[in-house]
Amino acid sequence: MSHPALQIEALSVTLPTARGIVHAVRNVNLAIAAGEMLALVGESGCGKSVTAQAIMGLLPDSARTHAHTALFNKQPLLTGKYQKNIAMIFQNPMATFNPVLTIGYQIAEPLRLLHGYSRKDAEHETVRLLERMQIADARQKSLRYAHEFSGGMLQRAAIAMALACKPELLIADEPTTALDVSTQAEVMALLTELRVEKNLSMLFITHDLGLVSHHADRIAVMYAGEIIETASTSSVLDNPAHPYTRALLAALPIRHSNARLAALEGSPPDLRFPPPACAFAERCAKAMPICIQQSPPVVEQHHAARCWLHNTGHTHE
Amino acid sequence: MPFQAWAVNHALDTDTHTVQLALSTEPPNLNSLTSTDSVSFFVLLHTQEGLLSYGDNDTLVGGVAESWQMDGTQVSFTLRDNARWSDGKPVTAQDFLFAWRTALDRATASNYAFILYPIKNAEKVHRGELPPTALGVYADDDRHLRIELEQPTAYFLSLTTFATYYPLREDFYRKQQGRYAADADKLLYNGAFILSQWTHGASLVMEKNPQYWNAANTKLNSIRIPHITNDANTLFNLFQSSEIAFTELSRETLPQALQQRLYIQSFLNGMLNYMEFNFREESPLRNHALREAISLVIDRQSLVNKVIAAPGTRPTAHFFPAWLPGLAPTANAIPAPDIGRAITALHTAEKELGMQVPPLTLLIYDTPSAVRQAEYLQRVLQQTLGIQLIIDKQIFKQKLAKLNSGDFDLALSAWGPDYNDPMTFADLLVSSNANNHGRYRNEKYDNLVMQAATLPPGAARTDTFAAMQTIIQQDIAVLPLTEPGIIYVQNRQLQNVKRSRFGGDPDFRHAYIDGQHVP
Amino acid sequence: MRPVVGCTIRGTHMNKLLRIEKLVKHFGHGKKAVTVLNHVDLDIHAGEIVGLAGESGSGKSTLARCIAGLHSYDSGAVYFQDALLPKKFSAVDFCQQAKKLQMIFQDPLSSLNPRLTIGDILLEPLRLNSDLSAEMQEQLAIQWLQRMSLKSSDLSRYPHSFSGGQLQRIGIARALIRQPQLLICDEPISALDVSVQAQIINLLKDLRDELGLTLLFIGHDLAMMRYLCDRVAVMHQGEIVEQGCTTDVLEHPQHAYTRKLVNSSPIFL
Amino acid sequence: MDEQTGNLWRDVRHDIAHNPSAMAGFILMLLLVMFCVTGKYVWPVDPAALDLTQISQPPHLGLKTLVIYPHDTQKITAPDNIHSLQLAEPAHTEAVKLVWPINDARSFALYRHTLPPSGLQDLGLPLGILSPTTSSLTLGYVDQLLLENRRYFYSLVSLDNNGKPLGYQTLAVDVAHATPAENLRDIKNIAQTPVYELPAHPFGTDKLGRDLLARLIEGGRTSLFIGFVAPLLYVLFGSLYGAMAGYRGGRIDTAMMAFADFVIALPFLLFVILLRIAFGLGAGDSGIHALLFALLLLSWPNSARLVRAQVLQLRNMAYVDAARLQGASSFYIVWRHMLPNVLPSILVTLSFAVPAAIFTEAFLSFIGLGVVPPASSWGSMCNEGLSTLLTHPHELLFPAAFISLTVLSFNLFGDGLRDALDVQTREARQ
Amino acid sequence: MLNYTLKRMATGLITIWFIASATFLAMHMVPGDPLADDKAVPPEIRAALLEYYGLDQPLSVQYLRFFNNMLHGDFGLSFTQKNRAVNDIIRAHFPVSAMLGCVALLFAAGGAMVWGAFAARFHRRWPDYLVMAIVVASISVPGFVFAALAQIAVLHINQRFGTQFPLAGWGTLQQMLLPALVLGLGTMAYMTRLMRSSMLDVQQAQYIRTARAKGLSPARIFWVHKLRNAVLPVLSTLGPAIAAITTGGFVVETVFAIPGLGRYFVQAVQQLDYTVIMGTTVFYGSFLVLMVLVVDLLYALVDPRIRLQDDR
Repeated sequence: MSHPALQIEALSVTLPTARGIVHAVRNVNLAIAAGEMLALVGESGCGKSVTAQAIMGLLPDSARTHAHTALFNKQPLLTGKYQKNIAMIFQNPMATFNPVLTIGYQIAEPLRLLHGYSRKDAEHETVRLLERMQIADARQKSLRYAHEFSGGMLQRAAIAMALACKPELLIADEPTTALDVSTQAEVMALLTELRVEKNLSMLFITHDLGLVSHHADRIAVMYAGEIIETASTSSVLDNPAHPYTRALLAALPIRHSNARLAALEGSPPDLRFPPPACAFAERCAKAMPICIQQSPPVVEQHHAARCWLHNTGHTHE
Repeated sequence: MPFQAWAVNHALDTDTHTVQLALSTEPPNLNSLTSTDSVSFFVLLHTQEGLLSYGDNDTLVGGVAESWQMDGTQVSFTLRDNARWSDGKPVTAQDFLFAWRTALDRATASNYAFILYPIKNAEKVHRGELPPTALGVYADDDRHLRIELEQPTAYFLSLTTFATYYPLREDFYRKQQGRYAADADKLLYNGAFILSQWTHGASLVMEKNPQYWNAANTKLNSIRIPHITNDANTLFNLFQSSEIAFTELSRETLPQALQQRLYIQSFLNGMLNYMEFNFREESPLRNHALREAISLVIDRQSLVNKVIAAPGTRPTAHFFPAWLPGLAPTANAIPAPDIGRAITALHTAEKELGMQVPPLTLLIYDTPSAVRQAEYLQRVLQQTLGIQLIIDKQIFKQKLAKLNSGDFDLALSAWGPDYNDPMTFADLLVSSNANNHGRYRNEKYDNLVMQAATLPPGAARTDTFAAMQTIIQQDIAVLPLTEPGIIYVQNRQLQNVKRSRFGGDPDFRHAYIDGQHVP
Repeated sequence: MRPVVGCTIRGTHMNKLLRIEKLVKHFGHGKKAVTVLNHVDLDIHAGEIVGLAGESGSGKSTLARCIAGLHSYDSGAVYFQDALLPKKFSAVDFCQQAKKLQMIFQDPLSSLNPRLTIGDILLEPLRLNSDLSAEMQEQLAIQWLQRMSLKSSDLSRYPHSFSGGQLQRIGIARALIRQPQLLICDEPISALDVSVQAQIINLLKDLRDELGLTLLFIGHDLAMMRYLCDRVAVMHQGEIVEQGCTTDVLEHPQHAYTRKLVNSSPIFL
Repeated sequence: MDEQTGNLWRDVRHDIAHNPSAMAGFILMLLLVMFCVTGKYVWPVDPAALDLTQISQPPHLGLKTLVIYPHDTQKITAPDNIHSLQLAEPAHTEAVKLVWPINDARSFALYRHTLPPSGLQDLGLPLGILSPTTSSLTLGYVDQLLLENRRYFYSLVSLDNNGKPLGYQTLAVDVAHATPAENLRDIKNIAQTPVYELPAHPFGTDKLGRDLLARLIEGGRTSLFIGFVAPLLYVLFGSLYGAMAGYRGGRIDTAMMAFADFVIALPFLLFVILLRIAFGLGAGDSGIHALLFALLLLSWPNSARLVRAQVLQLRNMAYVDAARLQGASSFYIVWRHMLPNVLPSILVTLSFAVPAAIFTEAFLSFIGLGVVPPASSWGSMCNEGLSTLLTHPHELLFPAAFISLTVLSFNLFGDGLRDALDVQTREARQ
Repeated sequence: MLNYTLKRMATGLITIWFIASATFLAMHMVPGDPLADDKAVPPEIRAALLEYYGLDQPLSVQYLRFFNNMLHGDFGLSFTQKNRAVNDIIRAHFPVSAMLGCVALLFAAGGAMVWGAFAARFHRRWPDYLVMAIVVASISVPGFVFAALAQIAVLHINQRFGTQFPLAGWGTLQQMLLPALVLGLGTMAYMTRLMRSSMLDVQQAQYIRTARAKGLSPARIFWVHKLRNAVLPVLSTLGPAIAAITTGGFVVETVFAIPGLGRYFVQAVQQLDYTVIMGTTVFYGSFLVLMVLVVDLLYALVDPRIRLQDDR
C-alpha cells in the first residue's frame, strides 16, 4: 500500500448521554490510500457512523474525540475546523436535503461559498454535476425540491452535492440502505465510476457485506467500537480471520447452499461499560480464557485482526 | 389612516388658546333632533345654539333670540340679525319651524319629540292626527317667531335651550340625504364652535366659529379631544401626564389626585338616584308595609359615605332635588335606619300578604358602583329583615327591556332633568308615563301634576309640588337614595369652565386660559 | 406467465391452502384511480414458503393485506382451503380468520403498541378469543416468550426497551400464539441487522418445520429468498410477472424485470 | 384505567414525581384546589360579610380599633366660645366632627386634604359649601366620607357675599380607627372597653370591607369551576367527535370535520361575548352557566381536530392491523389501542385549556360580562382591584397572583405531563 | 394552486354564510330591546323605528333581507351611532385594529424568533431557563392587568424623567408601540415556546449535519438552513394568532383609548346594536377566513412540501 491519504491512529470518541458516557469509538486505526475504497462494515451501534462523523467533525460539542494521529493528505484532522477536501453522503437522502431549498441551490452552495464560483458558474457546474450523475433533464431538476425526487435520484443528487465540495475523500455513510435493490446497484456503480475517474479515496460505511464485495478494495470490520479486522476485500471474504467476521458471513444466505444460516446469538456489549479484553469474547464460540483477560494485540499486516487466535498463529478450519 | 402630529402632552396651549380634553365615548348622534345622550349634548352645546341659553346661575339669556316675550299661551321671539350659520347665511325663523316640524315627523323617530308637546297641536302632529302645518308655530318673517302653546306652560322658555329646539336649515339637511350629522362636514353650525375634525372613535376638534354672533366673547380658539375612552384610570393617567386639562375623578383616583396636589372641584350634577318598586299585580311590593320596612333599614349615610363613597354625592330623602326652582325650602333630613319599626312593618306586611316575603329581585346595570350598592342592599336586607335579595345584573338594553316589561321587584334607577323646572321630575311618576317602570298609580298625584303644569310660578305651584312630595313619601312610590355628585380635576390655568345640569356639560364656551397663573 | 414445472413442492400435500384468482385492486376513485393489483393469481400450498419479491410500490404489501382482509379489493377472489373469503372483512370474519392466518410486519416497533407491555401484547390474541383460563393464557405467553429466547420477566416491559430482533420475535410470537396455518411475513427482516436477519429467518424456518406452518414471505432480498423460499413470485407494477420454483426463477429468469432484479442483487460469492 | 394499562400511568406518575418543575406544578395545583375546596373550613369567614369600617384595609393580623358606643354621629354639640376651626369630638374613622365660629363670612367652603395645603388652590377635596341658617354663633360639619386611619388636613375658607374667598385656616386631624359597638358581636363581654382588636384580615379587605381571603376562596371556586369543568366537557365532547369522525372516515368524516371547521372559523372572543349575552341571565343567575355553555359551543372543535388527526394516524399503525387480525372489535381497538395513545395529547390539551378558560372568564369580567354578585371570581376581583392599583394594591395583587399561580401550575404540570407521556423520551431518560 | 385557491375560497364563502347565520341566530336570541332608551320611547316612535330598521318583519324575512344586503356589501345603519352606516364604521375602525394587530404580530413574531432561537441556542443553560421563565410569566398575567401596569409604568417614567411618551390615543407611531407590545405579548410567549422547540428539532435534523459537512459557516447555516425550517411550525400558528390578536384587541383598545373595531363591537353588544354586531362579526369572520387562507398559501410558498390539493 502506498502512503495513505487518510491516516488515523488510535481514534477514540466518547459521547455523553442521559444514561451515561458511551465509549462509541475505541482506539480505531484507519488508513485509506488515494483512490482507494475502504468499506467499514459493522452492525448498528458498532460505532462506524460515529467514526465517520468524527473525521468530518460533525459530532456534537459534548462529544470528546481523541486520536494519536489524524491526518488527511498531511493535513491534521479533528481540529474542529471544516475539512475542505472531505465530503460526506448520508444514509437517508430525503433527510440530507433541506426540504425548503431547491436541490440545485444546495448543490451550488459549496461551489459559491467555498470555491468562489459566481452564481452563474455555480449554476452551470451544478447542472453539469447532476448530468454526470445521470439525472435526466438536470437543469429543470435542479430547480426542484427534495420531496419531488425519488430516493435513488435523490441519493445521486446527494453525491453531486458531495462532489461540489471537490473532495479528495468521500465518506459514504450507508448510502444505499434505504434504497431498492436495483437502485442500490445503480448508485454503487456510479460511486465506483467516480472513484476511478477522480481518483477519490472513499470510506464506505455499510452493514451489508454482500454489497461491498464487488466494489471495495479493502474491508474493515467494526465491532463494539473497535476495528476487529482489516484486510483486502477478497482476503476478508475468502479467509475471514476474526470469529465475528466469520459469523457475519455465515449469517448470509450463501449461493447453492441450503444449509442453515449461522445466526449469531446474544447481543453486543453495552458501550457504556466496554469490556476490558476482547469485546466479542462473550459471544465467541471459540473464546479462550485469555480472551476475557487481555485485549488481543493488533499486528499491522496485510490481514490484521484483533483476535488471539489470529495473532497467535492459530488457524481455523 | 390619518397620522396627525398631535401635540400630545399639551393639555393647554396659552399661545393658541387651545385646550385638550377627553370624551368618554364617541358622540353617538349629533343630529340635534334625535340626540339623547350627554356626550352628544356636550358637543351640540358648543356647536349649536337655540333661541335661549343658560347664563350664570341657570338664568336664561338670549341665544339666537335677542328678545322674547311670553304672555299666557303666546310666546314670541325676535332673532338677532347677526345670528349666522357657519356658512355665513343668517339663522332665520324658518329654520326653527323646519326643525320642530321635522322633529315631530314620525319618520324622524325623535325620542325627545315629546319635549315639543307644550306647543299647540304638537302632540297631534306627532301622532299623525294633524298635518305638520297645524303646528302652532309661525315664522312671521325671517326674524320673528311666534309660538302658540297648548296651555300656559311656566317652564316653556327653559325648554327652548334644549337640543330638540335647536334650528335646522332645510336646504342643508335635505342635501345630506338622511346622513345629516354623520360626519363633521355633514353638519351646519350656529354655535360658538364648529366641529372642524371628527375622526370617529378617535378624536374631535372644535374650533372657534368666526360667524358666531358672540365670537368676540369666545376666548378659546380650539377645543381638541384627542382621546376617547371611558377607562377612569386611563383618563386620570392622561391628566397626570398633561395630555388633557380636565377629567372626572373616581373614588379610586381621588387619593392620587390629592397626593399630587391637583386642583379638585366638585359638582352636583342634578340627577336623582332612587329605588323603583314594582306595583304591578302579583308583586309583593304593592304592599305598603313591605316598602316601608325596606325603606326603614336602608342607611343612606353609609350608602353614600362608605359604599358609593364618591365624594360630592349626597344622601337624599326627597324626590325633588333642592336646587330646582320653585320649591319650598325644607330641611332635607336624612332618616336614620330604624330596625325596630322596620321589623314591625315587616310583620304587618307578612300578615297582609299572608306569607313570608319571597326572595326579591333587584334589577341593576352592570356598573361597578351599582353592583356595590346592590351587594350592600342585599346584605342589609338579609341581615335586618331576613329578606333574600336576588341581584339581577343586566347590560344596558337588557335592563331597560326588563324594566319596561316589569320583570323586577326592585330596581336601582337614575333620573336626570331635561329642563329647569320641577315638572321634569314630577312627570316621572304620572301613571301614564312610560318611564314610571313600576306602574305606580295615584290619581291624586296625577291631578296635582296636571295642575302644576298650567300654574304660573308662585306660591300655589310651590304648594302643589310640596303636596306631591308628601304623597311620594307617604306612598313610598319610589325610594330616593342619593343625589350623585362628581368631583373632577382641572388644570389650574383653565378658568371659567361652567358645569351645567341640563343639556351639555361641561360648558367651555366662555372658558379661557390664564397664562399668568403658575401651573 | 410461465407455468410451474419441475418444481419440488415441499409440504405435506399438494393441496392449495390459499388460492388467489384474478385479484384486482384500485386505490382512489374515478379518474384518479390507480391500479395497484392487476389480475393477480397466486396459489400457496400447505407447508410451503412462498416468496413474493418486488420493489417498493410493486403492490406486494397490498396483496398481502388483501389476503389478510386488511384491505378490501375490487374484483377477483381469495379462497382459503377452498372457502371463499369475504371481500370486506367484519370483526367476526377476522375472528374466524384469526386461527387460520396471521401476519408479521416490517417495522417491529410500530407493530407493537408502545403503551402496552409485552405481556399485554402477547395475551391480546388469547384474551380476544380463547376459552383458556387466565392462568393458562399466561403460561402460554411465557412459553412463547421463552421459545423466542426472551425471559418471562420481559412480560412487564415496554416495546421500547427491546432491540429490533427481539421485537420482531415478539411480533412473531403474537402472530403464532393461536397457531394459525398461514403466516404472512411482510418484509419482516428488511429493518434488521444482518446477524439478526439470520436469527429471524432461522426462527421462521424452524417454526415452519415444527408447526407445519405455511409462509408467504414478502421481501426484496433475493439472496435471502433463494435461501428461504420454496417458490417465488415476482411482482412488478401490480402484476405477478413471473413465478415458480425459487432456483428456476432466480437462476433462469425469463421476464426482463426479474432479470434486472437478479442482476442488481449483490449476491454473495 | 384498568390494571393492564396501569403500568403506563404508574410510569407517568414516577416520571412526574422525579421532574421537579412538574411536581412543583402539580403540588401548586393541588394546593390551589385545596385552597378553594377546603379553604372555607380553615378560614370560616363569611365572604359576603360587609364591614364598612374596614374598607380597602390592607392586610393586617389584628387591628386596634376604638369602640364607639351608640350615639348620633350627625349631632354636634359645641361651646359657643370658640375662635377657630376645631374638633368637636375626638376624630375617628366613623366621623370627624368639626366646628368653627361664624365671624363676618356669609358662607364657608370646607376642604379635606391628605397633605398640608400649600395655598388657596391646593386645599384638597371640597366637602361642601355651608351657610349659617340659624342665629347660632358656630357652625359644624360632620365628615364621614370614607375616612382612613391617618392624618387629614381640613381647611375652612370663608367666603363673602359673592362667593369670593376671604381667607382660610387649616386644621390637622389625626383620625383613629373606630368601630361602632353594635358591629362587634362579643362586645358585651368587654363592655365599655375603649380599645378592641379586630380579627385579622391576612389578605386585607375589599371595597365593601369584605375579607379578601374569604373572597379569594369563594372566587376561586368559580374560576376553577370554569377552568376545570368547561375544558373537561369540551375536550371530552371534542375527542369523542373527533374519534368518531376519524375512525369512521369517508364522507361522515368529511361532513363532521367541515362542521368543526365552520365552528373554528367563528371569531372566538366575539362569539363568547355574543353567546354569553344571548343566553341571557335570569335574576340571581351567576352567569357561570351561560359562560360555560358559550365556551362549550365554541371550543370543542380544536380537540376534535387533534384527536381525529391522531386517530387517522393510529388507524394505519401496524399494531392496529395486528389487533384487527386477531378479531378485535372497533370498540376494543379504540379503547385499547387508540385511547392510550391519544390520551396524552388530550391531557396536555386539557392542561393548557384550563388556564385559557380562566383567562376568558377574567377577560369577560373586564368588559362587565363576568359573574354576577354575590358570586365572585378571581377575574372579576382583578377587575375590581385594578382601579385601586396604586392606592390599595393588595386588591389587585392577590387575585392576579392566584390567576398567575394557576396558569403557572398548569403550564408546569402540562409540560411535565407531555414529557412523561412521550414514550420515546421516557425510555431515553430511563 | 389556482384551483386550490378557488376551492378554498368557495369553502370560505360557505363558512362566511355559516358565521353570518350563527350570528343572526345568536343575536336574535339575545333578550333585551335594542330600541329601549334611558328615557322611555313612546310606542309610536318605537313603531317608526322598528319599521325603519325592518325589525317589524318576521324573522325569516329579516334573515333574507339581511343576506341580500350582505351580498351587496351593505350592513345597514347603526342603531346607536345614528345615521352612520355600519360599512363606514368598519371602514374607519378596522384599519386601526388591523394596524395595531399588524404591529403586535410583527412584534410577537419577531420577538419569538429572536427569543426562541436564543433559548434554543443555549438549550438547558441559564439563558434558556431565563427566556422560558419570562415566557411563562407573561402568559400568566391577564392582559388587562398587564395593560394597566404598562400604562402606569410609562406615566411614572414620564413624570420622573420628563419624557413625553404618550399614554394613550391613536395617530402617531409612538402611541402604537405600547399597546402593540401589550397586545402581542401573549402571542409572543406562545410563539417563543414553539420557536424554541422547533429550533431544537431542526438542530437535530440531518440536513443541518449535511450543511455542516459541506463546510458552510455557522451564520449561513443559521440564517439559510435553520431559521427557515424552524419558522415553519410558527408560521402555521399565524392564522390562529391573527385571530387572537385582531379579535382580542379590545382590552388594549379600551385601556389605551384606541378607536379600533373591537371596542365598537363591545359597545355594540352592550347597546344591542344589531346591525353593528352583525356587520362586525361577519366582517371579522370573513377577514379571518381570508387570513387563514392567506397564511395557508404563504405556508405553501415557504414550504414546498405542502402540495395544495384537496387534502385538508
